[in-house]
Amino acid sequence: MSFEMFLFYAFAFLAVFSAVAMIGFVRHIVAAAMSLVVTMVSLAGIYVLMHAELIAAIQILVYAGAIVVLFLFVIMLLDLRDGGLGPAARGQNLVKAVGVGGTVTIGTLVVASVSGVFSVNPLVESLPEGFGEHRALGIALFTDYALAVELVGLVLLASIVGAVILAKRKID
Amino acid sequence: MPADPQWIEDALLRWIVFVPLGTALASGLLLAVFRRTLSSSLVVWMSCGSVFASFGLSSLSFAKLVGLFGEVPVDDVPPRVLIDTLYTWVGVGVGNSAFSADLAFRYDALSAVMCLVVTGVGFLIHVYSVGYMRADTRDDGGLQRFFCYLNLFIAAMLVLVLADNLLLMFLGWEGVGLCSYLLIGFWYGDRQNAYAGSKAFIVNRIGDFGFIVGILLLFWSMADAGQPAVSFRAIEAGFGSVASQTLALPGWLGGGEIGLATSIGLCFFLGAVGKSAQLPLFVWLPDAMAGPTPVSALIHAATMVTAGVYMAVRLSFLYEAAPGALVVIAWTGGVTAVFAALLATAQNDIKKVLAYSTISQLGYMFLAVGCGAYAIAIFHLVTHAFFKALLFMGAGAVIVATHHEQDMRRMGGLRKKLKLTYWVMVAGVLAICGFPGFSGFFSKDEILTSVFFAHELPGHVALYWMGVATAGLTAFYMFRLLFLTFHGKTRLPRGRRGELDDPEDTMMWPLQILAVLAVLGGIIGLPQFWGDRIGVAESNSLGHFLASVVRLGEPHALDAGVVAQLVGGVLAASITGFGLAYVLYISRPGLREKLEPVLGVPRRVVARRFYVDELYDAVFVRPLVIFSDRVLSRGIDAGLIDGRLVMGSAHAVRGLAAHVLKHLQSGLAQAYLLLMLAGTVALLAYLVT
Amino acid sequence: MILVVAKTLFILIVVTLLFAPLITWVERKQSAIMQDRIGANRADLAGMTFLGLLHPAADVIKLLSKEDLVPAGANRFLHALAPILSAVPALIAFAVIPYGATYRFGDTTFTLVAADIDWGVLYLLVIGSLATYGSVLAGWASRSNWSMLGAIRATAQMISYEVTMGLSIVGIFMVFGSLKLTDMAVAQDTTFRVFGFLDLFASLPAGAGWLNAIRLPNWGIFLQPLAFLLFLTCIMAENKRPPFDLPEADSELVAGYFTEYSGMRFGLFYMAEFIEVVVIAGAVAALFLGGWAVPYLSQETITAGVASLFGEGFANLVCMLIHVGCFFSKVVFLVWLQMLIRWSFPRFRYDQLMDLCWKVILPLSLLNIFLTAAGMLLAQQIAPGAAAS
Amino acid sequence: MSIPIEHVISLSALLFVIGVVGALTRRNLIVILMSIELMLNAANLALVGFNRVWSVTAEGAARYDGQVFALMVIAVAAAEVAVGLGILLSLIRNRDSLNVDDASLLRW
Repeated sequence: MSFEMFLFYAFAFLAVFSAVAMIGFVRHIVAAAMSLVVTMVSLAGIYVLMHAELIAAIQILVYAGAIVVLFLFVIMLLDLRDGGLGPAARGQNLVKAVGVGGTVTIGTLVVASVSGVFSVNPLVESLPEGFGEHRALGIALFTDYALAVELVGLVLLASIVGAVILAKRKID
Repeated sequence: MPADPQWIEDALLRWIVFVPLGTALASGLLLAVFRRTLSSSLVVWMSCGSVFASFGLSSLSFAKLVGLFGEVPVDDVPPRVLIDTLYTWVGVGVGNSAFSADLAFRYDALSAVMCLVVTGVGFLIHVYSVGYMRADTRDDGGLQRFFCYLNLFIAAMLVLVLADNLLLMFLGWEGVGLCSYLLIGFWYGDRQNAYAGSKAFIVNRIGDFGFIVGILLLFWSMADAGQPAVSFRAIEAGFGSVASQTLALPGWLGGGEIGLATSIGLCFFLGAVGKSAQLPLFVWLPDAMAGPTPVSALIHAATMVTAGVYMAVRLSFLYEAAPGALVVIAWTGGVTAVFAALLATAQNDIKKVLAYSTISQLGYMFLAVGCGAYAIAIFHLVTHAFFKALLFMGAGAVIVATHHEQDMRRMGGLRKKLKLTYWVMVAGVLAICGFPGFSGFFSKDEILTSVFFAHELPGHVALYWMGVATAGLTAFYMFRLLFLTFHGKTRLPRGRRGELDDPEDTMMWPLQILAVLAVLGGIIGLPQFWGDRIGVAESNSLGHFLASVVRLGEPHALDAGVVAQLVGGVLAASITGFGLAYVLYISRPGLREKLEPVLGVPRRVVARRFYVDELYDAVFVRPLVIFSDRVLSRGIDAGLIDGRLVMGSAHAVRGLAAHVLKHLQSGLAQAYLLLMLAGTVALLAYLVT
Repeated sequence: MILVVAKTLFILIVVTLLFAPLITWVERKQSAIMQDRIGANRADLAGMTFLGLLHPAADVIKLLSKEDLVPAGANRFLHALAPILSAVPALIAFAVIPYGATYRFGDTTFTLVAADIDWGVLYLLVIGSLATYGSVLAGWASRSNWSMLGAIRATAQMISYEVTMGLSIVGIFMVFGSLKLTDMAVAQDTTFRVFGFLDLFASLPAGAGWLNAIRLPNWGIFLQPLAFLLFLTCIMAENKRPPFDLPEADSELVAGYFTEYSGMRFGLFYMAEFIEVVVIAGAVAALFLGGWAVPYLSQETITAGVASLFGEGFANLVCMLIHVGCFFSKVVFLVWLQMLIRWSFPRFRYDQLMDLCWKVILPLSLLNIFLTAAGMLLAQQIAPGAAAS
Repeated sequence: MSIPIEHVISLSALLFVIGVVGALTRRNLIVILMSIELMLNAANLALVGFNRVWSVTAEGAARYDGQVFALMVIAVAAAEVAVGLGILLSLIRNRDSLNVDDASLLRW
């Protein structure tokens, strides 16, 4: 096992572990949020392994640095002293059902990977110079995907307006 | 036909139309969009000024047309046509099938005459309207609206007469119809007025239907012959190739074939019948008197109703190829003339008398068209515009002076009070009755002469005598009107007898100008015969002028005997009519009561307009209303569409929602999430397999 | 590998062991001077105060020897984690800041930066965003109202200023065309003609050629003066130092989010703050003040000049020393500047703080981006290849 | 030696399923939002992974469809959190509860 593979499995383990912790067994919602951060940072590590450095940076900057902090801010604003997780999950059958569903999904994937669906296009070992770096990705963003960027800007603007209106105590 | 005309581009033409249109739009948009009104004096100045400017521009163009600006005299060059192409209005197709219609104005002799009449008489009526609307006691506040409509009408009428192609002409045609509708129902607060407006519009639609069919038929046959065109120039050039074609008549019309030109001509004539209130579509015009009197003068006497005549003359080349259509036109005109004159004798409303008189005179014009005497039709159109506008406005002056009394039975003896009005009315009456030397004398005389000599027309003798009878009837009802209104003792209600006087100057001076025109207007078309008698070298100048557009008939071989016979006949009829009126209404009023039992039934029939309205009501209106109400509205709309389709589908959806779908709507976000997931899985499964 | 470790260690030692304690001393002395008192003169060793230099040492001893209290009901794990989460970002942030150029000694070449990554500026922002967690968790885990209020304030303040901080330096990326800090430093090692922009409009008239001789270092502060002001404000607010110290406002919240900390955990927060002061100074120096660059003396000039006398290897060494010295003197200046600001301005009110961020800095940053873009576009249109000003 | 794409996708699927389970079983609105974030992350991972597979065009030029898509997802996630937390705040304000089942007024 190469160092790269080792790192991947380490990050993958961390990500899955903390994801399960988040929905499963932490007792406090802040801990859940921190678990989510660990997942995000692990994923960022995997992105770096996959030569997507800009995505990794933005993953941390946006997810860990802004989104989860926003969660924490709201949690603290609401002052959820008692752990904030509310009544225990209802409908254990649902858990089982979805658990079965998940297993089936993964099983399918495993079968698919064994059957070679994913090896249609083998991994390219020699990547172009500067693959995944900000410059190349930036050029792609502002040439081929300029419209998408504009649209995402519009979505963000709409969400800002929506959030402001929702958060206002009284609409005047 | 004269030689090919010389086409001259002239960008000035568009402003003839645009100046009044702009004024109308300016105040109209302000009114409609911003609910603001300009001050009334500003509106008055703007609208009168714009029409006057339009008149000035028309005169200028006229001067250019006849070459007054130091150019080569008109005799030495082919006749000129000014043309102003704004842009390509409609452009479709490529190659052989390409067809385009320009938004273009054309100013030839015919347009020039119409244009000058419309803007000139229109300007006088505008000025008159200022006084009339000011004296109007109805507190409507609609002065701005009124002048907006009036200007819009002028613009639409100018589009009609200046149009270079059928489509644009149709635009103007519909535009004047719209303005007519708006102005008839101007005092829409009164239900009857609004109803009259609708009636005018609907009856006109019948005619417009014919017009549209005519346009399509013409275009279709021309396109079939490989010459798709709508401009008059192109139609005239290419019509010869299709003129001889025939159309198969459908079986229920007895089969057989009808000439294409005839059928097209009849379709167009149907439009003219509607617009010019000929039999059988005349019923709207008497009701149109519900509008303000200046409107009656401008639209329903002087200009719009003559659009049918104008159109027929404009398409004279088409009618030349369709003698069958000309027969129909002539007979329609003749019958209408005598019929309407008959009806006019029994009317008591001063404006309705004039309305029927208008119908009758329009009948004369169509009679002239039917004889192929197009220039004479236009000549009568012009003189009629002068004296009928004069008469209407005089009647309006009377109405204003008597505080909106329109029933002649309650007038009388106004001669002493309304001196000026009386004299201008006398001028108008003499002109319409064809008093020798007055304008009507020449034009009517020319028409009857043409009919007399129209040997190719079946029954032209009968038509001639109908014309003579109409002249007699005209003299009768016009003098009846004059006597009932101005002579005898006053029959006004006591309360209104007080300060009776001529209306204000702004109303009177247009009347005086028109009186002069009514008296002297005949000069422009002075017939050759009379010209020779009084030593005028080049008489019938209007005819010569129009010769560039329409065919002038061969000069009739007139000698003094024939003329004496013709003139004598008309004069005798007129004098008979005058005498009858004098006897019945001045010298022996008592005779009327005695005649009452004798003439009871015919008189009542005439007074009720031969029950034409009732007939239409029973034959067309009521069955249609009943059918619409019972079958279409209650049965199909309310029952089938509303009840079954609309409400039924709504009920079905509601039932489905209430009993089935609502269980999906649990209000629990996670249930929705689960459904979404299931849907996604299903979609994925479908995509994978 | 060894080089990397050496460079890292060098930075860590210089920053943590040299600068941070020194700054506490400087701060005390400077505040004392500014407040017209003596200050930092009590700790003595056999009567000798060494200008108060013994105070940092005394502080360290005190912190190490104090009892480490954890409030009742606090989340012990997070309580212990928070100071570490606070200090680590501050420590690792310096990794991308170059404190020297690239030098060649015989066959080995090395660059004086711990990690020369391609997206260095982004790295700084990433680290800045992660630094939030220390304050947030500290406030949360302490189970104290003061801490909680401080943490809430810290969260909102840091998220807000992160956004504007990122936007305020976009102009710098645009001008230098890179996110890499070493590239930027090299680019700043040159000069530009102050009146060069005149070329865009017309050629200089004869006799005005002396204008071309007026040159300025190609530093961010000269190219992007507005960005400099905005960035300095934002990054200081991000560090929660006065006058932006709302989260720890001692007159309102005792000590804000670290009220419930004592001993070495408190010391970590304290140290993190001072390290951040140095990091800020380093980042601002690298972005705006030319990093290691000596004004008007480019690396080639120095190397060539010294090499002509003493040989190339020695020249590189001298050059390296000069550069490192230059960089750290800039850092010291900026640290001093931050001190000056800290003791000169009164604390903001919270609404003023937010207003400043969203209503002043954000629009100005956007304006700066727009103006920079317009200027660069103009320069490209008129004189392709000319440097933007 | 690169990471096999099968493993990346499996990890992505696993994380996604964990997110689904969280979103379906927890009643706390904040946790549900976090689970949704987790699902988005899982999708991002798959996108970046596939981008690694199809990283060059036939001509040998780099292509970034997956990474760009991932960036868009990140941006949309930020928007979603802003609105989601706004909704959460107003839910607290109106219902004094973070339990999604308490916000079930909108039903038949």
